[in-house]
Amino acid sequence: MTEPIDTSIYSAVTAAIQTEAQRILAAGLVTAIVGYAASRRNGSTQPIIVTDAAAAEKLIFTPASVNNLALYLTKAKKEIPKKGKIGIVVKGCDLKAIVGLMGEAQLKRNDLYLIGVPCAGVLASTVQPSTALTADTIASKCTECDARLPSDCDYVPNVQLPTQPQLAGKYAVEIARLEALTPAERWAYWKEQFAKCIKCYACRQVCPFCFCEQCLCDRNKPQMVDTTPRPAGNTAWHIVRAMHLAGRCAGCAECERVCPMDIPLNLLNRKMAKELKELYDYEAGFEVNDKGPLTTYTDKDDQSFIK
Amino acid sequence: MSRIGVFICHCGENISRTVDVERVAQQVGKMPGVAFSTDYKYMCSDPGQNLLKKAIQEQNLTHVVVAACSPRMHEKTFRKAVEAAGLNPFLCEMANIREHCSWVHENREEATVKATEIVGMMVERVKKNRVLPTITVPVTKRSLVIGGGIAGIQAALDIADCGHEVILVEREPSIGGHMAQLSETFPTLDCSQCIMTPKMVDVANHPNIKLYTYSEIELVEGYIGNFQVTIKKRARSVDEDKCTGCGVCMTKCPQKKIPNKFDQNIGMRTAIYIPFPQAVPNTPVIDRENCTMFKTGKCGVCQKVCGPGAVDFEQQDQLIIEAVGAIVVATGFDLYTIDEKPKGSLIKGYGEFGHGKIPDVIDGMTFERLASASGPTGGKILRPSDGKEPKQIVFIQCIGSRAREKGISYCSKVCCMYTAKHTMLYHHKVHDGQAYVFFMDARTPGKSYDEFWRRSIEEEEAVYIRGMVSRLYQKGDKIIVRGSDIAVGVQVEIEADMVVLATAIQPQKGADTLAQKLGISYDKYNFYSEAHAKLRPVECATAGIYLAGACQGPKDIPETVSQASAAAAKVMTLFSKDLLEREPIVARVKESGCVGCFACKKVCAYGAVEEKEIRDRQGNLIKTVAFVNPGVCAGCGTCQATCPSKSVELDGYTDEQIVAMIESL
Amino acid sequence: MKKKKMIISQETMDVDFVRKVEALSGTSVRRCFQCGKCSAGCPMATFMEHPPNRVVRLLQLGQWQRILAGRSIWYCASCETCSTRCPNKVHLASIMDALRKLSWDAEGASKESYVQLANKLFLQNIRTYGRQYEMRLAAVFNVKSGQFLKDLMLGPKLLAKGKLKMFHRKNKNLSEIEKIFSRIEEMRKKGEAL
Amino acid sequence: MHPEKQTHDFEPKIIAFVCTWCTYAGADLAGTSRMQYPANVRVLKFPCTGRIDPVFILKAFQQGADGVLVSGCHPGDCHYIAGNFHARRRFAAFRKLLEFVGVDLNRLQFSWVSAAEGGKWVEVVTDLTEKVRAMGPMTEFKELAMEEQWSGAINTPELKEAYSQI
Amino acid sequence: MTRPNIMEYSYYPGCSLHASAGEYDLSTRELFKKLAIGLTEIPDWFCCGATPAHNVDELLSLSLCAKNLELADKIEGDVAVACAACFSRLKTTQHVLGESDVKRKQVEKALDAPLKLDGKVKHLLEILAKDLGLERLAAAVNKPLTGLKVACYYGCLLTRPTDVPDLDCVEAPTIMERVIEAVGAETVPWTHRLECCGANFTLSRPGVVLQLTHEILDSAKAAGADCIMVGCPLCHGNLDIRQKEIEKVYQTDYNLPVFYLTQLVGLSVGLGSKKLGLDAMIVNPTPLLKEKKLL
Repeated sequence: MTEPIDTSIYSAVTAAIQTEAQRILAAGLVTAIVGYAASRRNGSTQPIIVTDAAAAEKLIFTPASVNNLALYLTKAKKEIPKKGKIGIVVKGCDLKAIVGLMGEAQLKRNDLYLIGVPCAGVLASTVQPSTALTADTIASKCTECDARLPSDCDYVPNVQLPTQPQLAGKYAVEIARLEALTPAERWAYWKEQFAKCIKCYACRQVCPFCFCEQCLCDRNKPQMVDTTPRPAGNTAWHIVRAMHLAGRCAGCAECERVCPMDIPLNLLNRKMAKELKELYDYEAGFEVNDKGPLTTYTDKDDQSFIK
Repeated sequence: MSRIGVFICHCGENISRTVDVERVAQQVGKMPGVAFSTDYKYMCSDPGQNLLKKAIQEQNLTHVVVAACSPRMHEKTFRKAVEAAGLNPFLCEMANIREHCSWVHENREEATVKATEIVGMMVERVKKNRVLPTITVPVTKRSLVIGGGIAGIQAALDIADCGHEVILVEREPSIGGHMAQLSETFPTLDCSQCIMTPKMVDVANHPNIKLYTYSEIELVEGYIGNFQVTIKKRARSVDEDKCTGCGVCMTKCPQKKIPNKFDQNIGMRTAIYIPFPQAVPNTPVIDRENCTMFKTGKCGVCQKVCGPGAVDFEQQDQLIIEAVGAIVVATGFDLYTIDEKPKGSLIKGYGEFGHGKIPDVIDGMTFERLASASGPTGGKILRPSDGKEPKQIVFIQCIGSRAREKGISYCSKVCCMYTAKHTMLYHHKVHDGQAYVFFMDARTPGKSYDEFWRRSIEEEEAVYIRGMVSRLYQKGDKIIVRGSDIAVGVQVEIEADMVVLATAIQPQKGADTLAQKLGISYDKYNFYSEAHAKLRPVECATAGIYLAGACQGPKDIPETVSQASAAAAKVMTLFSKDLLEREPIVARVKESGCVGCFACKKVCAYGAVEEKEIRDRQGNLIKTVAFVNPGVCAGCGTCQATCPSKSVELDGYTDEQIVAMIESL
Repeated sequence: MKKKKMIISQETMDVDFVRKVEALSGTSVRRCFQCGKCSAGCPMATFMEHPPNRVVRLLQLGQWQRILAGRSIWYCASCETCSTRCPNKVHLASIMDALRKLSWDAEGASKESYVQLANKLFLQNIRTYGRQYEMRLAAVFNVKSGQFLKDLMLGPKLLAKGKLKMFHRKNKNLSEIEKIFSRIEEMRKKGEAL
Repeated sequence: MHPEKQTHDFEPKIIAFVCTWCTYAGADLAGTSRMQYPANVRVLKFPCTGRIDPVFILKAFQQGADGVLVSGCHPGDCHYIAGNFHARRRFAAFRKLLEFVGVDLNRLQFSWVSAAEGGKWVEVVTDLTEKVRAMGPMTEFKELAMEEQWSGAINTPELKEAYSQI
Repeated sequence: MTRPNIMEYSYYPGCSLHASAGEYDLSTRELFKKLAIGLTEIPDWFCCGATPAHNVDELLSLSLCAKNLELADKIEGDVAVACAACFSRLKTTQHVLGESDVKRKQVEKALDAPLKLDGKVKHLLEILAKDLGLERLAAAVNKPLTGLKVACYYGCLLTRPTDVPDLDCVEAPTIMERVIEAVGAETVPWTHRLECCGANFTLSRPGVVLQLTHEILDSAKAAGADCIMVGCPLCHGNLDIRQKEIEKVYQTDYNLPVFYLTQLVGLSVGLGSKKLGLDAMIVNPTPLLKEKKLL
């Protein structure tokens, strides 16, 4: 299964991003652009905020461009200018987060200039950034990607996406495996996973949707969730987190990427997405919705579980 | 540190028979924070309440738990007693150890343990209770009535008679609505205008009613007791103060062939016109689309002949702002037409009946105008196409109604009765004619209604055919009606001279737009939704707005009048106090935590959540947060359960109180 | 026909049969409120002993035997006027299709209709030739129905106008059509399809 | 007249979250009708099922509940127009989440009980109590609460050795 | 027309066009050639099953149509259909299989192949009125049918059922009128445009057919039509072939030539009698066409 994945378009994409960035910065269409730049470690990238047309050449796109930059528009926006439009380089998965944030009044389309990236996939967090992209090294989320070509962007480089090898959806497979287990076996699985948690809250920090000023789990009047990194509190935290993201998370999988303890966090999110799709035919991130699946209802919703 | 008083009621023997009340009192007395714990035979009796009051004062209690019956029974009683003793009533809670314990369990030990736990749970809860001041909202004692048909007129007169000012807004040049168009009314066959016009005159002359005709609602702001309404008063081109209503302008107007909407477009009117002779106000209006002066700039005959100089071509639309405390919506209905509808529309027309292009296929309202003594034919039933008297007339019921294929699945409620009336009117006017009615079910519940329908068959000789019509088409000067009689099981064909369709009742055009302005909910057909189908049928979920008449659903005249009076009574109830008091169980936003995702706003069924901008001293926008209007909030708490950061909290049911209860168990 | 009294009970109302009709036709029988518009517009109603609305009524009562014993379903022209005009979106034409399909195996169903014979020959023609062979269809029908002289007048005229072809093209992929027929038969045998 | 109480090895703790307008009133009706049901249930009153946060259910389990009941007005009967509709979606999702992390959904019951359905209240409570009783105590959350931090890792032989050397 | 073929269709003639309705097939091919619209006959198409198949065996009917759609999928362009019955069946199949998972699975099994149902099925009328457009059609006319009064006969299946063909309004369609008026003819309003001719019973119960067709012909004649235009070989069969018989049985005289729409439109763009197969018509149209100076 080490089938290589064609990422030859990335150089053309990089060039196109640079040209477009230079154009819009020079023309004053945007005051800054959030994108990826090469990092010190071999092959790795890091987020960069470019405010000068001359610096546009720093922008790149590679299989190591893993971050969801949407974060820099909301929670981590200290470094971006307060005035004017902001340009941002987005993969399809990142765009879904932006779309979700628009639906929750956190972002306005008019304030953004979206540079969409045709994406063949990025690397998993477990491999070195210089590794070649193959069916083995690709991030799990990319195996289930349905938005390789972001839509409704202001600019998308005109390149032909190469055809992809058929990849088995890693989350779908894992969800199916867990669903086939007994509740006790599932409990054992998650107990072990949650036990690893050190409550570093990196998952919360990196999630574009955890934008609350004060997290419910940090409150102590009342203390809804035990804050110490012990099994009980850990379990509660992860359940609350999954519930709060249900119907909103579109699967950028940043939580899972940054988790130092390798807890399969996105698995919970994907499971909830799957259920909401089945229950209410709702998929997050495809269009700006006024209401999510859990802030609306119909009088015909399923109630087979209610006596 | 709280000093909680706990009072365990025996309820005679109702509780003490299965619960060892003394033991409960003893056990609970040991709980931290409990300063006083006792049991008593009847807590709700006067001595019981006095015991409570005395204890509060003597023991210096800060919170009270009464363990007795269901709070649904006596919560108000004990909160009042607590208030009389000088404590905030919301610092008192009840523990239900009767309905939920002593009455449903027989084992004394088990019941006693459970009762102790229930009381303990309420003790933990009451510790977290906060002082909640009763919410008061000032009430502007003026009301707005939207729609000047029989519903609006009745509501306006009732409110005005009680001494409160009413603003009555009507879209058309005259009030009167559909009832003014009718010839006779069922089940008594009294002339509609004879009973309607006196009411219209009453409105015009009432000192407490301010009438805006030819006007529409532009904007509604505010909430119960405190609405600001912007009304757009369209230019009449005639000065209402100067006009004497002499009508010379109309006799001289050269444009005489404009179809009159009031007469269902079969009668004609002039460009400066009043829709019908008894119009209120009796002030003409210039229809600018058809007026020669407005079209070409030349004419002005009306202006020249007007003695008082009332005609004013320069008049402009006006915006008027009125402050009111309550709104009655009475916008009424409109009739469905069988015309071809735009592609993709929810409602479909009847191609099989010729899409409304056969001239002698008319609707019920047109028949009313034909039958009306003041109508375009002077009360003679004549065909629109050639003015001949129809000798074979076919009535078809349920056109559009009860036809989900056409997009409407409800029953329009009044058609069975008015069709029966039509057959009678027809029989009275065309003695040698024959009326046929195609129907599915005759729905005639109502006082003297079924008798009325039977009369049309038994005495007025209408032939009722149980079955529907599949197709209508013109053949020569006849209309071929192809139907079936399902009782006999045969196809029926009638060569009719005229066909009258009992078309469905739909809400007025633009009902949805008005609902959005008012912030009230409506169903998929645009009928306005009442707050509760059974118990609050005249109130909207949005506080301070009430419904009257067919805008809420198909209704006949008596029902409409009843609902209008009921709506007026609701308005008067609201106006009976200067301040609107309500329980302070409402949601509040903690602005520091709110990030403005407005999930709360999305789930609020009452539209109580508003957006509020927070600015620094220089006026720069810091953030936009949610704000719950306490006058509008109903206190369900759905917002809090939805808020991810719990930055909105429902007083009386805070997370702290609930978690305290869970943790006590 | 002498009308038998209808005994109505849970036993005599064959709900299972009605469910089959509903599954095959994809339409609900219960929706009908007997307005009679279908019968009013049906071009064939005068030929039927049970007009269309009554066919639905009998189904609502689970009395399919009464329908199938008669000729109503075989006089339906499939013009879909009923379905088009039904105020309740009851697809009556599909219900008729379903009833004809179910009459194959139903006890006491009317079997002798010419329409059934014509249908049968039509389908046989497809199975054998892939397409219709009108000349053969007409000829065999006349022979089988014992009406040797029917439409005799028309024949020569049509031949002269080139409207009846004595020979016709056979499809090259006839085996495929045979497979479709046999797969469907197989599915029915296994109970995978109605 | 008073029958001897049946003795059981295990008395489950059942916590019920109910809305005040329908289910609480239904439970009151069961009382005024003197119906009998197991004494295991503790009722928490809410204005509306719309107010019930999934965290409360979690908290109840953590607090030692063996079964949780959530009950409110039938669809269309909500005193607050749509609170129960929102709750229906919220809990439809939440129960799927709990199921996925391994909570046996037999311990979590949802129901519509109207103010007129005293009998249904008794039935729902009795059924849940007996079902949970048969399942035995809900140990999962209790065990979590008992465990020290890093529980998974403590079991590795390396760490055990390291600990024993301290 | 100087433009190259800009429109390409796969062509499903249906059984009748290869037999009794040969002139419909012929005139269609000639007309489309003249209008520079490409038609490629689907190789080895099968009978759609028509009414008899769905009458007694819906699954078979769906399978046959699905098979034809699969065959059509191999050819570029939307599917052009001449016969109203075939058109209705193919569209119904797409609709039913799109709605019902159960039925789709059954048909997949019967075909032993994945279904290809996306191709757009279009009646010739749709192609002329919508794809080509009335303006371009009118521009191609060199012999306008001035003075010819046409009764447009839709029959029952062209616009039905409501939720399937989106050809035109189900109850009050005008597409035939629009097409034929675009080429210069007059149309008459008449009452039986959408009544069923009973084609299903042509073979089995000709008596029924005679009665229904008689009413239709009566109505057209009463409306003052010179001729009838149809878009369905089955309607044509009853109205044209049986016309003399009806005249005899009902003791009337119609003498109403029944044209296929492609014949009349073909006439207007200058195609001759041979290319339109006018000699195959039972009711001789020559006197009428000569009178109107169209031949």
